[in-house]
Amino acid sequence: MLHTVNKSPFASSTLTQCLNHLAAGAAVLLIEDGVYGATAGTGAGAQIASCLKRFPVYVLGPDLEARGISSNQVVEGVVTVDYTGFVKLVVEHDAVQSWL
Amino acid sequence: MLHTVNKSPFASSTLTQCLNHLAAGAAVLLIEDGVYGATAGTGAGAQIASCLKRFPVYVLGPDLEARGISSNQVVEGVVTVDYTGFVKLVVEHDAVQSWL
Amino acid sequence: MSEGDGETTGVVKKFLFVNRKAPYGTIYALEALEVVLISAAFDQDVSLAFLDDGVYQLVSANNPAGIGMKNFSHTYRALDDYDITKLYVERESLTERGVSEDAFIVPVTVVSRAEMGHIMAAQDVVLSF
Amino acid sequence: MSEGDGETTGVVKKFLFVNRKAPYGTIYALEALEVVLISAAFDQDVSLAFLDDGVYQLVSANNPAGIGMKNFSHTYRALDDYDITKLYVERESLTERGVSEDAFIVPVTVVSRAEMGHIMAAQDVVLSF
Amino acid sequence: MKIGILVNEGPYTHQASDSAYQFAVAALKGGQSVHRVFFYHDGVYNGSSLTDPPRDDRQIVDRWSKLATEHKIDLVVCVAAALRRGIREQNLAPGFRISGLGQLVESGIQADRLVVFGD
Amino acid sequence: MKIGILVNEGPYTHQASDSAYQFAVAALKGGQSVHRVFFYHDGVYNGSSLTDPPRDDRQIVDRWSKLATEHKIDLVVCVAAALRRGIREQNLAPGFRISGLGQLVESGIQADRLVVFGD
Repeated sequence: MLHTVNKSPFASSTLTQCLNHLAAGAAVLLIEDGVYGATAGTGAGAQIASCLKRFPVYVLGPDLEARGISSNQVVEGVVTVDYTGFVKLVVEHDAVQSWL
Repeated sequence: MLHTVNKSPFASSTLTQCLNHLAAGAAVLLIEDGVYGATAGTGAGAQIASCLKRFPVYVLGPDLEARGISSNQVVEGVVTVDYTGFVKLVVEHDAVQSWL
Repeated sequence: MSEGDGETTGVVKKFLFVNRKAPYGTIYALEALEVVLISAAFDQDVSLAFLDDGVYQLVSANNPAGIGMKNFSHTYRALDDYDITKLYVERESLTERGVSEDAFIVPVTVVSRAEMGHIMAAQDVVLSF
Repeated sequence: MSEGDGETTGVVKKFLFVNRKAPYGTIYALEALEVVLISAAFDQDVSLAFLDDGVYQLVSANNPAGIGMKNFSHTYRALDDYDITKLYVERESLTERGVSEDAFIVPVTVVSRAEMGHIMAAQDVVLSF
Repeated sequence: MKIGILVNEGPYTHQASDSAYQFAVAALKGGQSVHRVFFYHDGVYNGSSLTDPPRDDRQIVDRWSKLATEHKIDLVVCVAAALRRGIREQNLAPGFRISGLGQLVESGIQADRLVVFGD
Repeated sequence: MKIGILVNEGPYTHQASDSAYQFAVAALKGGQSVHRVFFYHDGVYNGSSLTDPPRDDRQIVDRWSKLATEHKIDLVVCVAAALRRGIREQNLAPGFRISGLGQLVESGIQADRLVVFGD
């Protein structure tokens, strides 16, 4: 299952809730305001780092750039993808769950 | 200043942020999904109880009823008002800040 | 219903409707329920998940007359008539909000957060609103 | 601008525009800025508060070309031309997000949460979007 | 006392429009005057003449129109926000008018209070 | 692979419509097929023919219409959600059609994946 998160973790509890529900085969993709969650050195970044020990985490590059977050600010281990990569993740996983 | 909060404290950080910014003369009114914050026995309810030591807190009755929250579930000291009471609070305070 | 016929005949997928938003403050809960009812015509394997503020949708004492809205809680009761019986509610979400399943308008299956995660992982189609 | 004339002449109120939402994910930041610019024509005492995710609005490196949107960060630079110079940013919001004011597109006054509370309390009109 | 109202969200989707309406009605009943209701962001959708909600539901656009007629309330839809969202004179409900953001700032100056309803 | 897309929010206000569009374009470029784009909740506003955004901004409704024409994508606006929000045949943009919620469930069944974009 590919889980997408599109909310800022500083405004909404959605990222935390998504991470709490991951099961075998899960991957997480941060999009839109959800990409703020990939910022290293923050509480959300620590949650992502912890998640990475068990599940792959991706972040949408165009959304990072839009928000002025450079790659060296992103938590190590998080993989940046473009929209083509987003599509590829959707194809590779058996289903998609959007955490809205 | 009358501060209104319309978000559920379980989904959004808005209630916490509002309570963190109260200054002399402030009052808080919970409306819409914000009324869930008035529920006794929850983390949000504890924040409200703590706030009550310094500032008055009101909750909009029609929004409580809509959500099936009975008066005995509301944190003690929180005053329930109807829309007429809402207007009165607006009139009595020098300005209104909506935490959206 | 004719909507259930055609090319889809014979295919049975596991559909999960994820409800994480409170009723009345926004329309998502109501409009989600409208999709659930339509899905019944397609003979799919339908489940509903209620977690986070979505658990508030099932509270039976809801009475939105004072805010001028319709009470749609009773619609959850109709789900049984459509053979939609898999309603999963997350225990941790209830506890955090001080909500008891005794307050619910329909019978539900209360599951742990971990179990909810497994229910989600088993689906073919996940609809969230 | 004619909008500034008429019955409002002479009245000067303290206006605060509260920015608590991130840019691009929703339109609130952009449309809020449009109101701020118009308010300049009315000769009011205008302040802007940036707190919570609103602090992200001021990051200079924003580049939304890849998501097909316009970059409106430079508009904050125009505020100075309109004599809107009171831009308050909350320190705690910056710290929580790992954002430095060095990254901002315009000079701002960084204040503590308590100070922000006092700035808010001193206003006549508070606009939030 | 003159009260200005700002509505930032569209009808049905968020409760903001409902709350603003109930507040306006209570204000009028209580002897206050409503200086203006300004519709911004998705709030401009409240001015659509084409909504056709279920009959047993509240008629949000209609009741705003009626409030405007019965109490001579000024309902202003922001032109820039409206153009972006497909609200124009041709699909504007009775009682609403389209104007600039200056009308919102003016309401902040002229009214004794400004109350914001949004998401 | 056939991919279905659900869009829950209107144009400009939330990024959901933008993300869905960029995703659809990338899917088509990558050789996937877009089974249907279903517009629900405020998503129905994406089908308004009356939007007139600033010229230097993206033309969200137009680009959906073009995508429909150029790639024969089925753009479906939910009738119930649309009536509530003032979208009808008379203000429906080219390339969109109005139909029932069954089209969404059908897309869930017929497509290999369903991706939801919302608030």
